[in-house]
Amino acid sequence: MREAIEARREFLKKLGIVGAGVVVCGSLGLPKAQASSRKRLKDKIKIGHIAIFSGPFGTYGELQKRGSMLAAEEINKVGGIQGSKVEIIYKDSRAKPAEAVKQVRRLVESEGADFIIGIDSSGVVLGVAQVMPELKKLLIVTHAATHKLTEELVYKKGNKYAFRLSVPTYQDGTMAAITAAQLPAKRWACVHPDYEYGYASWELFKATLKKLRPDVQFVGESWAKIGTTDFKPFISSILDKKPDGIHTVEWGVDLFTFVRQAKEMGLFDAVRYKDGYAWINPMGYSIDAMEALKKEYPEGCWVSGRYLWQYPPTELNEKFVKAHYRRWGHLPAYSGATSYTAVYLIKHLIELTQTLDVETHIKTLENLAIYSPIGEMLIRKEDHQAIYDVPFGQIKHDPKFPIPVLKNFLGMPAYMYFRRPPFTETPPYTGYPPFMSL
Amino acid sequence: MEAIFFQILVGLSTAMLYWVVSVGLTFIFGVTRVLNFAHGSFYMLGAFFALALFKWTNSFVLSIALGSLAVGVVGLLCERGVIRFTYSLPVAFQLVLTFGLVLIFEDLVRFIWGSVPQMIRPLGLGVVTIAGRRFPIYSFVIMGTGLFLWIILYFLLLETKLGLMIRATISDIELAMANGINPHLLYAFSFFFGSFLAGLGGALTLPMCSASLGMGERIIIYSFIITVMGGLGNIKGAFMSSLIIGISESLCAFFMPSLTIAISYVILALVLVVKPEGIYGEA
Amino acid sequence: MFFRVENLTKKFGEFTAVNNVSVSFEKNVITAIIGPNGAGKTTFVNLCSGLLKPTNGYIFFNGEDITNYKIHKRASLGIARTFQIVNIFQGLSVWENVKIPLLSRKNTRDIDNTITKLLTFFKLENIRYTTSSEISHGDQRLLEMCMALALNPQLLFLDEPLAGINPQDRGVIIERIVEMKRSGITVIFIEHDIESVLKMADEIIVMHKGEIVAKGPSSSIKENDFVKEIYLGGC
Amino acid sequence: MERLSNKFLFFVLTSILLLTFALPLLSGAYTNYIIIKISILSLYAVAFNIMFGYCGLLSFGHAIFFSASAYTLGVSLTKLNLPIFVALLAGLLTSVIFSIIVGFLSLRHKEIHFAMITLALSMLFWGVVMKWRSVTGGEDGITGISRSISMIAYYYICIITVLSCLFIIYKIIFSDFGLLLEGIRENEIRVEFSAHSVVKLRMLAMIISGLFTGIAGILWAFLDGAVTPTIAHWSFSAVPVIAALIGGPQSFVGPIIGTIVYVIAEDFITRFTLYWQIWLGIVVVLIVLFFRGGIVGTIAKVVSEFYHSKLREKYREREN
Repeated sequence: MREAIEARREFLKKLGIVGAGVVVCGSLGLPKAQASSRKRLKDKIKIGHIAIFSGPFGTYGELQKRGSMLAAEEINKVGGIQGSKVEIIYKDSRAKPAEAVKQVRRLVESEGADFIIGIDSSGVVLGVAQVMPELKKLLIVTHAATHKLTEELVYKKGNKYAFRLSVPTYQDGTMAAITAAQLPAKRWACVHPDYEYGYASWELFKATLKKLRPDVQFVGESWAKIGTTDFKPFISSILDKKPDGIHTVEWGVDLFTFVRQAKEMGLFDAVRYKDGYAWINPMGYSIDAMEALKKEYPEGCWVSGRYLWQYPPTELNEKFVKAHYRRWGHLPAYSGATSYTAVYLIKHLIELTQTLDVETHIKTLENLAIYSPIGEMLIRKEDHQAIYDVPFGQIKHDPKFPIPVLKNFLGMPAYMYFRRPPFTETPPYTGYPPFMSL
Repeated sequence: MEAIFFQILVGLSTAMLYWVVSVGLTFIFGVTRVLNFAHGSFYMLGAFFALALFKWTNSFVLSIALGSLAVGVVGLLCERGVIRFTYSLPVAFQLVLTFGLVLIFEDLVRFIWGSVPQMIRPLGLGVVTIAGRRFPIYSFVIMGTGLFLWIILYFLLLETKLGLMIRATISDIELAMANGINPHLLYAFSFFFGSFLAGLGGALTLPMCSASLGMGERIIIYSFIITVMGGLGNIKGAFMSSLIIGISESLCAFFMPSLTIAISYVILALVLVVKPEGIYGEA
Repeated sequence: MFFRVENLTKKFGEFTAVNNVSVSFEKNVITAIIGPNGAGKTTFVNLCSGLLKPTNGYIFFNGEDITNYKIHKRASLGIARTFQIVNIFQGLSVWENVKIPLLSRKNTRDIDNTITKLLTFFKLENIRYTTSSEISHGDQRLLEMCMALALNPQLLFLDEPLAGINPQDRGVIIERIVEMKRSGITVIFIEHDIESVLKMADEIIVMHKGEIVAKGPSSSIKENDFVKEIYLGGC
Repeated sequence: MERLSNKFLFFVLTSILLLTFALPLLSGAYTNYIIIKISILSLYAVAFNIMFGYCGLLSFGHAIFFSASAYTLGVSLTKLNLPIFVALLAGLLTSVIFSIIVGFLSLRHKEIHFAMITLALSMLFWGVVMKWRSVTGGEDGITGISRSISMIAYYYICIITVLSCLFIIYKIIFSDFGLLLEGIRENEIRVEFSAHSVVKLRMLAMIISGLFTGIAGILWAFLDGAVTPTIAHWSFSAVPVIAALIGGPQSFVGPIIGTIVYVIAEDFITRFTLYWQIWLGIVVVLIVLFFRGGIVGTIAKVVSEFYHSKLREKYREREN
């Protein structure tokens, strides 16, 4: 185990990135005795967890809660963080920036939270990240994907208090396009939710795909507002453009509706090729969608997430998935895994630095390599983005599992497809395509 | 050309669903003069009730029927329990009161069914090919329900004694009372029937999409738009404006996909600025 | 010509309430409009004061065509009116009721004095701070007239100023109306009580089925056969 | 009675005022933040109530004026880099312009029609905000509006601005203009026959209402340093409606009380549970049912009844 981490660190060093340290996030952490021998910093370490708990996307709060609560329970079972119990306070952001900011202020200023984690949507994360310097606490984002957070707020404007453990829209746009480039489809169309996340993903997708495959065409766009219950008008207008590939970043309850209606109206059949469907749905492998749709999601579609429970095939991940399943009766969702990692990251951060001083924490986190259930990550210094890769895979219905699984993983090292400072060039970078052998 | 025809057909099925839900709101407003904000919650309840019943009975028709009737009863209880005490207050108070009900129902559903959206397995009615494109047969079921409702309402309002009572109440409540109509009975019935329709709409969507939290908030805005556009309390108007909204959204998705989000508001604003009492005027 | 209407017509769907009426009114004359129920008297006043838009015809005031003027424009020209059913600000005090029309004057410097004067004129000064819904019906009638007068009108329409007033209180109102004429206001009023009409009016117009069937000084109208038949017959 | 309640009210207000000014010295940062929020929303609710409580027009479009000024400020500061005073003026001007436009389109109509037209226009505005991404930033909104002073300083700025605005609104409402508005609410036709143009008066009221709503919007934009489309959404138009109805639209302090009650109830509930909706819903339902006509109206009624019954008792004693 140790060796693996060291090897990874060597590898990162070769890239020219000097890691300040390596921490292991997960139940394989430092031995108990070593931890409790150190001094207690505080009676209770309080972590404020902000997510959407009400309304149509209330699921996402629930999924995150499973992760962070599991981590807190595991940590508390072995004596907490150097003897201090971890307490997680959950707050509902209602997907409204102003409400989330209010909750963050309350968590920090009134309820004594030491860290803030969570946050689901891009508008909310931009609003919250902005007040963190004033509050002088760390924000660890575990779901919101907007690259504006890391590229603009952190890198360009120098907001040092926000970090992100989940993949940004590079997964939804760039990696999606890299996957798309491997498929025979040439006429791509999109069905996206009508807001920033949809636009950003589609723009990245188009730019990357055009670079890799100058022969493709983008034939149609469809923008369905969040909460659409009837996708038929959008599907039929897209069908009319005769696409042979579909890129969609629909998620949550809209995805369920969309897949069901697309199947009925033959959108999948339109994008069929010999080995599956030219159907790229970056957030398709979300546990809620898989549990709801099950076999309705056609086999052979290309989907991904911000983490997949099957990947990486490490001992740490396996332990996490099993623990999660035991505790909740569900497989872990991507935002659950990132929240789990975030809580462990906080534990190790405190143990590593022996302080609650936020400036020290920031310095330590920058260029920190993390070994977690999600995989090996490096927190990039410039933009505070955790760099890790998540592959795409094809849906496969396997009776052994309660939900569909993924096959034929297609992945690439994250440093090749994550945009790099100063964020002007379109990935993928050098040496395309060195796919990872999985 | 074929594409446009198909788009209109698709819009029709959307419109009929809007119609089923918003006619309930229109009906309640016509009789009681209450703008029921909780109407969307009843729509959501319809979906969740039908979902629960479907798991239990495994019969879609039965679960729709029982589910929407149960929603009707919930509507009745709300009216008898809470809303009737506010008939004497201005419309705005009823809006706020029913907004309170919306909050309560949202959390009750979250408490009982959890926040994960749920689906039932598709009915598997299949598709027909129209104009070279596939069209789900289930959409015809919705259209049929809508048209059937239109006929039933016409029959109900024009031919039955109850219809006469309703029309009398809509046109002049005091005169109706003087003629021995018990308005409270009628108010209770209108809430039962209106909520039943909302529940029916919610249950009908189940094979197409999912039962989820917040689905009421999305439909209530459409119901308001349609009810207001057609003329408050005007059932014919609700039918027409459902068609206008449904079809124009569908066409907008074809011609200007990125403006679909705003098209219904544009239409509503235009209609109201020109004709504030709605297309057919207030009932 | 002070106030004149030409071919004034108002139709409500099929029903013609006022049919092609042309009539003129002299300055400083009290004119009564009489006629059976549904004769179109109130509709006529509503048309003149701007509450309704005529289907056809013209209205002239001091030589100016005011047919398309809004209510407030007519009111500021000096056309005031009262209603059959008392129409005042029920929730406001008597003082505030009178203040509102006064605020439309260009010069609002001496407003409190003017209110006091007006209230004294109508003998309402003792209840000036009472909420107007709480004062007697007769006082409400007086208040409404007071509000009309506050506009400093040249032309005043009174729609059944005596309706619902018991006989002993009528004297006060009649007295005030006659006094208004003396201060140079032209009064046109609708009234059913023929005795009071004869007491006040200089001229009488008789309306029937939307048309003017007779017009003339009160003494001569009494002798008109048609009038006797359709209206005064009972007396 | 009137005198007594006035004196009492004066006493209460002064002590609240003193407490508000002393508060940053006594309490935590979060309390200050909530008070700023309450004060901004109070101004919003009172400005809204110029239309609702005094003109009798239920507007569901005040989010337009609120967000118009906030967005204009945001755009002028972050994208055009204008000086702050120009940005402030531009923000207020936009609010006024929008209140004229909305007024022009809606003021001919009354009651529920007015409510619905303003709702439609408000959603139209929201659609523009969502779609005009190059300027408004779409769903993400505009971030990075720098306040460049500390929270405590901002606290005082907010409190002073809001109080002076409230004072001005109070003066307007209890002026002759306010009397005319009240007259319109009571009896529109009579106002017309009193030679006032109702439409013109309403337009003036709309502009005043829009202007003060705009001020609230600007204060809001600076508070979190961000403007997002949620403040243009119709549900944000409903915020002052709820506040006014809970507190009592017929009185000046009603919307303020309503805001305080709603914000504090919400804050209290979300402190303990993620199931905040059901509790808040119950609170709202109970208030509507048991404080018919709003908290202030009901309390005033109860107090005056109590007072009258005391008087009656006294008379009875004397008679005995």
